[in-house]
Amino acid sequence: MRLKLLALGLALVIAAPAAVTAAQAEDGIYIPLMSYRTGPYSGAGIAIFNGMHDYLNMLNARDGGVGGVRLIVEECETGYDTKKGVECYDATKGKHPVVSTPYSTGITLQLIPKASVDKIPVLSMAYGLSASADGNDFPWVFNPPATYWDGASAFIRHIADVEGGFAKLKGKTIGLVHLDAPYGKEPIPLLQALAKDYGFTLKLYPVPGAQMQNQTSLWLDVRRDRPDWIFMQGWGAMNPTALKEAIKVSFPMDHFIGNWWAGGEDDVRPAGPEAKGYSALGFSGVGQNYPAIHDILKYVVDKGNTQTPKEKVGEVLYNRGVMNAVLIVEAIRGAQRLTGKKQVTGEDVRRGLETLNITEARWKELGLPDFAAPIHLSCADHNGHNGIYLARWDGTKWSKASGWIEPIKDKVLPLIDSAANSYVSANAGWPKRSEACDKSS
Amino acid sequence: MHVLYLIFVDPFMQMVHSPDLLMQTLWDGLVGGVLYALIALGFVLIFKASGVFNFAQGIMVVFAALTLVGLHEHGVPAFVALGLTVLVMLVLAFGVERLMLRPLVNQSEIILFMATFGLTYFLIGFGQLVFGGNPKVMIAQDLYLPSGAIEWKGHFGFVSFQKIDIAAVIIASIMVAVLAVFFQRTRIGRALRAVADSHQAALSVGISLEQIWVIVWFAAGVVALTTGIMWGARSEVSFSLQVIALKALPVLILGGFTSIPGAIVGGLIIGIGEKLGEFYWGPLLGGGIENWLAYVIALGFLIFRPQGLFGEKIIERI
Amino acid sequence: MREPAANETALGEALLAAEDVSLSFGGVRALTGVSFDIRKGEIRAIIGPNGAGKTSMLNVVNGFYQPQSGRITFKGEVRKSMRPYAAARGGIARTFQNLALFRGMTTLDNILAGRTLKMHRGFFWQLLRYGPALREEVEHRRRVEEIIDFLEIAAIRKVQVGRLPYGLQKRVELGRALAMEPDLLLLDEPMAGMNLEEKEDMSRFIIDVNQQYGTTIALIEHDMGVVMDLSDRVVVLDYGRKIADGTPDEVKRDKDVIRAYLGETH
Amino acid sequence: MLYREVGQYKSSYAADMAVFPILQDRIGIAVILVIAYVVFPLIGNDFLLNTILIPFLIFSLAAIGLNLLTGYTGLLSLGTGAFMGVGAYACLKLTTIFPHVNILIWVLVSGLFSSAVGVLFGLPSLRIKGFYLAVATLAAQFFLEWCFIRIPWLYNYSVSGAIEVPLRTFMGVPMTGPTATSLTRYLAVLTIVVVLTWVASNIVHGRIGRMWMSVRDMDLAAELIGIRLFRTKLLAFAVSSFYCGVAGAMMVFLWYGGAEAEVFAIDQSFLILFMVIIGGLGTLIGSFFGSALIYILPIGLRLIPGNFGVPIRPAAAEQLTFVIVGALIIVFLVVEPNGLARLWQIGKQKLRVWPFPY
Repeated sequence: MRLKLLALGLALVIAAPAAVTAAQAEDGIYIPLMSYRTGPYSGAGIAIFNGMHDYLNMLNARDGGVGGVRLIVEECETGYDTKKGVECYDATKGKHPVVSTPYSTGITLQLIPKASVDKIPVLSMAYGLSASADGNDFPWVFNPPATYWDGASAFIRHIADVEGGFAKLKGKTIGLVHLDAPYGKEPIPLLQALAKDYGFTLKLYPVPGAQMQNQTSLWLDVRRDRPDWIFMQGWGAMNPTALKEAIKVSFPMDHFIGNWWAGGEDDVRPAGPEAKGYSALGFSGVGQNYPAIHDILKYVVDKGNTQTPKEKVGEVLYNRGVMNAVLIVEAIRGAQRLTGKKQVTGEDVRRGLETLNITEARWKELGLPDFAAPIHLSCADHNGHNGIYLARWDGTKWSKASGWIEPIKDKVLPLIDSAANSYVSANAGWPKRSEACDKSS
Repeated sequence: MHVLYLIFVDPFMQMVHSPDLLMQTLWDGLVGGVLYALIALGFVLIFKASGVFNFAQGIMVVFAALTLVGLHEHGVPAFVALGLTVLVMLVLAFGVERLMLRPLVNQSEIILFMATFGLTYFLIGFGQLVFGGNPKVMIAQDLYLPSGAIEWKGHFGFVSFQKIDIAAVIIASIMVAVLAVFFQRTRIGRALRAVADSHQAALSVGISLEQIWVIVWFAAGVVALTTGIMWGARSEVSFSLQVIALKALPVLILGGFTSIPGAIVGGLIIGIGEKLGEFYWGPLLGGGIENWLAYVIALGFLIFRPQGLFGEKIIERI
Repeated sequence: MREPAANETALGEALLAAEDVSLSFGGVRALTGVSFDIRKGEIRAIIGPNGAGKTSMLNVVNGFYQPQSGRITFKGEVRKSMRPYAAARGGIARTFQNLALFRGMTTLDNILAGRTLKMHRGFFWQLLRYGPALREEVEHRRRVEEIIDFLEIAAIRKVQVGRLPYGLQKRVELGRALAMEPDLLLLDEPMAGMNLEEKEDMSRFIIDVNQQYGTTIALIEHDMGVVMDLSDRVVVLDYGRKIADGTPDEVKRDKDVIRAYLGETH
Repeated sequence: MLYREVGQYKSSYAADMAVFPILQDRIGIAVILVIAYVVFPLIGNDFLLNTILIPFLIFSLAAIGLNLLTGYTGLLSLGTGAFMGVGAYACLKLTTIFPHVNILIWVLVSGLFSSAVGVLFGLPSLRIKGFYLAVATLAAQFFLEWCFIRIPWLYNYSVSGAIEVPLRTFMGVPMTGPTATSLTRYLAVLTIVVVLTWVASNIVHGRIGRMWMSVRDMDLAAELIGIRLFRTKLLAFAVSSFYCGVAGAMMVFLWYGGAEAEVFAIDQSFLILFMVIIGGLGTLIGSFFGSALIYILPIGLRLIPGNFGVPIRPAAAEQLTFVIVGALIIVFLVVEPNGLARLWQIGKQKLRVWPFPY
């Protein structure tokens, strides 16, 4: 009995991975989604991957794919765990994916070095390594439409507007509540530089990963220091807890602004109506009022081809997933145009991404008018440093509360440059860019 | 010199200068401590009666809260859901006894400890499978838990007491009192204590170990549910809560594995200690020390008193 | 009754002397002002009713308990108390009333563990298990095999001791103590729970150890017959006090002993 | 009756004390080594090498490290992840400061740093035991994790706050960094694991191993045969942390190629503890079994439904994996509390008398 168990166990262990290598090749463009519908950050993950999944499936249903080729969408569950992410990457690599979307800074960092070797571009939409915006050093990595530094600088520009000019920032205290992890610490160098330039004081309030739901003492610090503004680089369960604590110390909500990963419905809902007035950065539209989203409802949701409940369509993170899918699809279209092939490869899609140009008119064509700021990438600029807007929570839903705010590019770009340089020098032997540059269409 | 000032003088000056912040810190520490104590209480109940170091206590907190909210999401009225959840915890206790403890009887402590790891994994997967993995909002209003705050203003500033925190402290106190009465006054309670003293002795006076195990695991489940509701109402119901549950370990170290008063006092010491430490001394180290401070407090304590606060001095015999 | 003549001349000066030793736990007194000595080459018995403090006395001798007062002279060196490591180093070995074997290890490993103090090859040779370290292992293995032959436990060499019957475990424990090549061997009820045949075997081993290796032995035993047969001198404890000390014959006749001990048990 | 020792006589104690006294075992080991060194590199694709074998070997080494401490010396540790982290960060610093020294040397040396830290956090073992000590190691876990995040010097002030693995070559062949192939990394990992496993086996079969096991089985008796408990425990902490440190350094440099501090979080400690317990406390081979079961099985579970055409959502598969692994842990403990290694022994015993039932 015991032996049979052991034998069974071992057979399972050996047989399973062997079976993978015999992965079936299907006709179509293969897009693996590294999703996380489980684990501590599943709240955000579920919405994002629903959005991506539904948009891509909608194209399959409405247009029969992209350029006549079906999209094969497959999810691989990472649980936001780096180990499983790398495993997913290796497991799907054999099926010739055209792009990888790791959706976790940890996994992105793993994939950046592999991208050029395996010829699969990494599209980390507004997350990952800020320095990878530099296309000369990172030809295979793309992080449009904005980096965290763009986000933080847009926040500063916004408060300067509210306060009445950059000069008014002098003497102000600005707090940064951030997850105590690489992602959370990302805006620090930029804010420090800006603090020096504009004469405000930057106070840091780190939230250790294990303390996400236990922030009481940190908010007491806030109560003691009374910063004028707070910017939150938060994630997952940290956000609702922070909001509740902020309410507790009666920090004014209209002076509390989150970055784009602290602006989902699930982030604010637990805090209840008192969170009214809190705002967060965003770069993709909210709500169902776009033709493309209607198409999703029509072709996918109403047909029951999805896990998304109807009322969740159009939520902030859902729409962000849609936007991510649009970027992928537009890159594929670009690649098809550039190569004349229908069945494109990762290398082609890299070229497609490098020539990505979604104008205002194009957004409209796509059925997403004014959904996001125009995105224009180039060989040198893999990010675009696009406009960001402010969404405000009115107690029940998010709505756009500002026009497009330009990042403070002249502060961000030098930082990107030096960060890219230091990455390259730390990674001795980092390959020089050898990829040719295509003309943008 | 300046460093010494920052360590030994400045924090105390701050305490004197803004007593409102000090009082707020103490209150928040107290509430945090009460919740740690509740988790530790679950550990102690089980350890006392079955000698199992139940690593799954933390996940039981999440699982219970998730079941409650999940049932409510499926349209079950709040109080019915509450009752059903209690029932689920009872089923869980039965399952644990039948499928885990009984086959593992007489195994070494570490094997039982590992088995509770297995239980942890199982509950994480099972909970998400049934109710979905996304974080949920505790149904505080439906359970008539208060929200909002009472602010106590004085000429020195203000102290804010969240109503939910006050409720947490009161409910925790009631819970402890009920448990104490249960242990001291009822027949089952006395049987439980007999088991704690000696399994053989308990067997010889005709107490069924199996029943006792079911009862303590059920009691620990109810404690977990209470903790889950309270903590869930303070932030949200999600699996990241389990890391905080680990904080119960230093609490146990301070209080001893078998002492209910120890769990409470230990919880308060850890809760208040880490808040004071983080608030007044944390900035010196750049903050975020709350993550390990509790463990270091416990460690320092252990070196001087290895048997815990309320544990008896261990005389080793050979 | 053992022939005393052969040993009388061999009995030398005291190997170990305890003077006025008192020990208490919290408020409970385990030993009060106990003095006695163990002479080189003798078999010394410690007897007394349950709870008389016999095991506590052995625990004091090999340093497991530190007495509150009194002093201990071992090999001419006077100290307030012993420490376990110093005792082992000084050549005191020990078996236990309730067995203290390394249950997860084989018989061979248990006895080899007894040779730890005699093995000196350093850490880095141990990593390689080659050259000097291997030669040392082999050499000690040879010594251990002698002990295994002596105790007639060759058949259970590679069995985990936790799975052995009680009598054999007792023997392995004796083997482990012997492997230390002690000057003083403390045996705490070596025959407890044994049947007659096993007791006879064990008695034979004890006498052989004493005579072949010249090891001094102190033993606690309840079986009066065994005690009277084996020992050269007997010390009697009762309620933590010494009530008699002398040859088996003297002790047997002692009024206090009869009242306190023999009278009750017989 | 393929597996039997009858007729194999030993003429010296040295032969009898060999780690594999039976001929068939020696042949078995040789076959495994040939498969590992020749067959896998020939047939292996990236998935097999990079996703299965490299991590399997690294986890096995970490499990051996923890097993030396928990299985052999009886000291429960929940800080394995942090000790692995110490190795990884030490390796990064060493290769940054001395870039010209072979990276594999630094991988091994970084284990020494981990040792030192391990000894430091092993100091409380002087006074405390059992679960209490486990909590002390939790203090190490959380404190070190905090250090990895808070001390920018440790990650070379990189903006991402993560370890970025530079390219290092050995005789012109890239060993680490993006251009190092799975095969080179696999061979490097394999060699280190084989050598260190051999060393671990030497240690546990010799005097030190006996001292550790004595402390584990009955510390008071161990003291009375002249084993200095404190030193022995600290040695166990040192050697164990060395193994964990090397495993951690390999994990980042030869597997991930870059990592955040989160990789060394408490989950990692638990995972390795599972491996040790499921594999079998106090056995080296069990560490390999445990690592295979805990690491590879979930991968298999995730892949099976897709390959057999069973429609199951990946998230549900992931949750099911948790359920199954959790249930498996309990089932294994119920069926064989001494772990897979014990099953292996029973299997060998069966083979010995095969085809007769007894």
